[in-house]
Amino acid sequence: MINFFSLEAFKLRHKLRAWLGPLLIMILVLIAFPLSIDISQYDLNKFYFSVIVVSLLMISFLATESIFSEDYEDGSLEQIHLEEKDFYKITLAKILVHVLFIGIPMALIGSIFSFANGVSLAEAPKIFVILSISTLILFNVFAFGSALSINKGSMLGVVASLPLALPAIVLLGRGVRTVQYGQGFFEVSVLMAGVALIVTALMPIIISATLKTHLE
Amino acid sequence: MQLVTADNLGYSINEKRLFHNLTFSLNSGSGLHIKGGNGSGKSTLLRIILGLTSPSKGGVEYCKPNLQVSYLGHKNAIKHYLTPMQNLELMFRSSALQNAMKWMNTLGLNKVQDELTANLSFGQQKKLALIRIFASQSDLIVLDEPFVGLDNASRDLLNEFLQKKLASDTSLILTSHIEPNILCSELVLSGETDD
Amino acid sequence: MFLGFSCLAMGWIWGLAFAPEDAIQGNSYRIIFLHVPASIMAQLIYFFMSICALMHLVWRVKLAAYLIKSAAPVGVLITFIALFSGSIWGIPTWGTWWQWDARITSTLILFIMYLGIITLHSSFSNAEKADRLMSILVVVGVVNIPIIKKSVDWWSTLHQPASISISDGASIDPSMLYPLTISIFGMALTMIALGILVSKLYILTREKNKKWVQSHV
Amino acid sequence: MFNFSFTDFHDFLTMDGHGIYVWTVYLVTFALIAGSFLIVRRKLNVFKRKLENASE
Repeated sequence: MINFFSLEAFKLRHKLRAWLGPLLIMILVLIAFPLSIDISQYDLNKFYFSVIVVSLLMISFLATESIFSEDYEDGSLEQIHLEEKDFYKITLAKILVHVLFIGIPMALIGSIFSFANGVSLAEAPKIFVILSISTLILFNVFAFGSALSINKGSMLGVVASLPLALPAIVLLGRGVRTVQYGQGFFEVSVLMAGVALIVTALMPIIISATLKTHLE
Repeated sequence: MQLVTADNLGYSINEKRLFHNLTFSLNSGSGLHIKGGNGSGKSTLLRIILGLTSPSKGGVEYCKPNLQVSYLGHKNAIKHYLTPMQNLELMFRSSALQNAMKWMNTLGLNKVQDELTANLSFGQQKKLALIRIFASQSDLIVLDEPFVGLDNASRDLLNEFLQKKLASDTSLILTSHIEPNILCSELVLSGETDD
Repeated sequence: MFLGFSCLAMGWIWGLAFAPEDAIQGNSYRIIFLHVPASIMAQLIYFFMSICALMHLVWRVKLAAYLIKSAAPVGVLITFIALFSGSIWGIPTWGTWWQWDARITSTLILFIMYLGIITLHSSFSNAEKADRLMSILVVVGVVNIPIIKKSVDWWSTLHQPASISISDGASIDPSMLYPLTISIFGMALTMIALGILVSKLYILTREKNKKWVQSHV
Repeated sequence: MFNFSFTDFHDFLTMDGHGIYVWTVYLVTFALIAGSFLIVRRKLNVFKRKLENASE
């Protein structure tokens, strides 16, 4: 498993476009929002979180768009199937590498921006924890979406996996609200961590079945 | 000793039948050359033997429990944004890597070792993909049109390598329009299958 | 099918004409005889599709995949009716035609899921592969159904709690209850009839070059 | 149970102001359901005819 993890990290490190692109776009989105409409700082504090949440949703979709299509197109998926007979390990490795290299930085950017908009320094790490847990959930769900529509364009992936991502967003929203009102943070974050772990454990099984169907 | 046996294999896609009741068996150390026109299902048959695709009828059994297979299909399975050197690191772990490096020199790829694979010619990319076959220990080698795009020197190299492998009890299944000068039994897939 | 039509008609007429006026909402509550059956059916159809999906994935029953593919458009229709009637009903009672209430949003998500299933199936040329992928999506999507069911209690927003919840009996008085049950029954029969009709068409199109299709026609 | 709860037919139509909503919903639903039945039935017949002259 470690070997798969290092192989995936090796591949992603060399593909700057897939790694850095989403992060830059996220920064752009978070900057563009306040510029587009001139809002008073007071209002901004109140609903800036929804901008961060929506951009997180959008960017995590963008980041996982070609997570499998590259290996599918150039035939490496077939080679893996010969050795491994199952894609569970490679899928888990891919998702974790993407979360580590793209998800966590995204959460970092999100919490920095939330800090710039009225969140005190003490609460910024809380935001970071919640955002990174939710990137884990979102990456799993959207990886499933991109596995479904592996070479048929990403629109199909979104239509299929967005309904599954929305409950996660509601959970994230609930978590963010606890930070704003300052209580109940621990319970919600533990709940989210639980959901994230279950999803991370189960989703690769479904994705591996999907990939096998594609290879048929 | 029998390595792979297939009994009345049949495959149809969207109710169109590609081939049906194919029965053959392959002993270790012997070769099987699958012939047939374009679209007669050669590649699909290979994929069924490899277990990638499940046949509509019949089945394939492997007589050896965990059979080591090395396969080269139409897709080269190499990463274009990496250099040949890095591609080898992806394919092989430490011990086999030395062996693969040796093959890279014999195939004359060491000149372009640090260039991006994307800028290599089709033939060079094919040679890089073939290293996966040369440098791996496997009981069964499956090749889909291996000779396409290779220059004569590499073709002879491949033929000689395959003969050596057949001698050392590894079996081979390949499809190729270019006649390989290896002695192997033949299986012809007729294009239109009558019911 | 005629049984379905007649049942539905009876439920509606009874609900429209004879059921007494609701104390709070006046007459606009009569839409309930349409909205509740529609949303119940929307979820039941998805539940039916997930059973077919399991059958297709586990036992490779080809017919199950055909049933999913033909039940999906019926699901789209009924979910649209549920959403449409819910929003129209919202105008007199809540003042706006669209409320970000948990139950309505989840039904909207269900609507998107139905569309997703149809688009997924139609974008693959190889039919068997499309069937299997669709079944996988349906099985994974079924997790959303309990969320819809529970969404009312979790986020206790302004949506009316379920009129007939199995556990604590009906929260509306009998004179409205009978027409409601009849129209639910009627709607179910009508949708089943429509589903059978669509699947008849779809099975024929999928198996058109098989022997039994020629003899049947 | 079966007492007609409206004073007269006119009241039945207007339902003191809410009638417009109730009726639009019922009419649209009826149109959708009946419409889909007809469309599918017509497609079925067209398909059957196509099959018949195809198999002659």
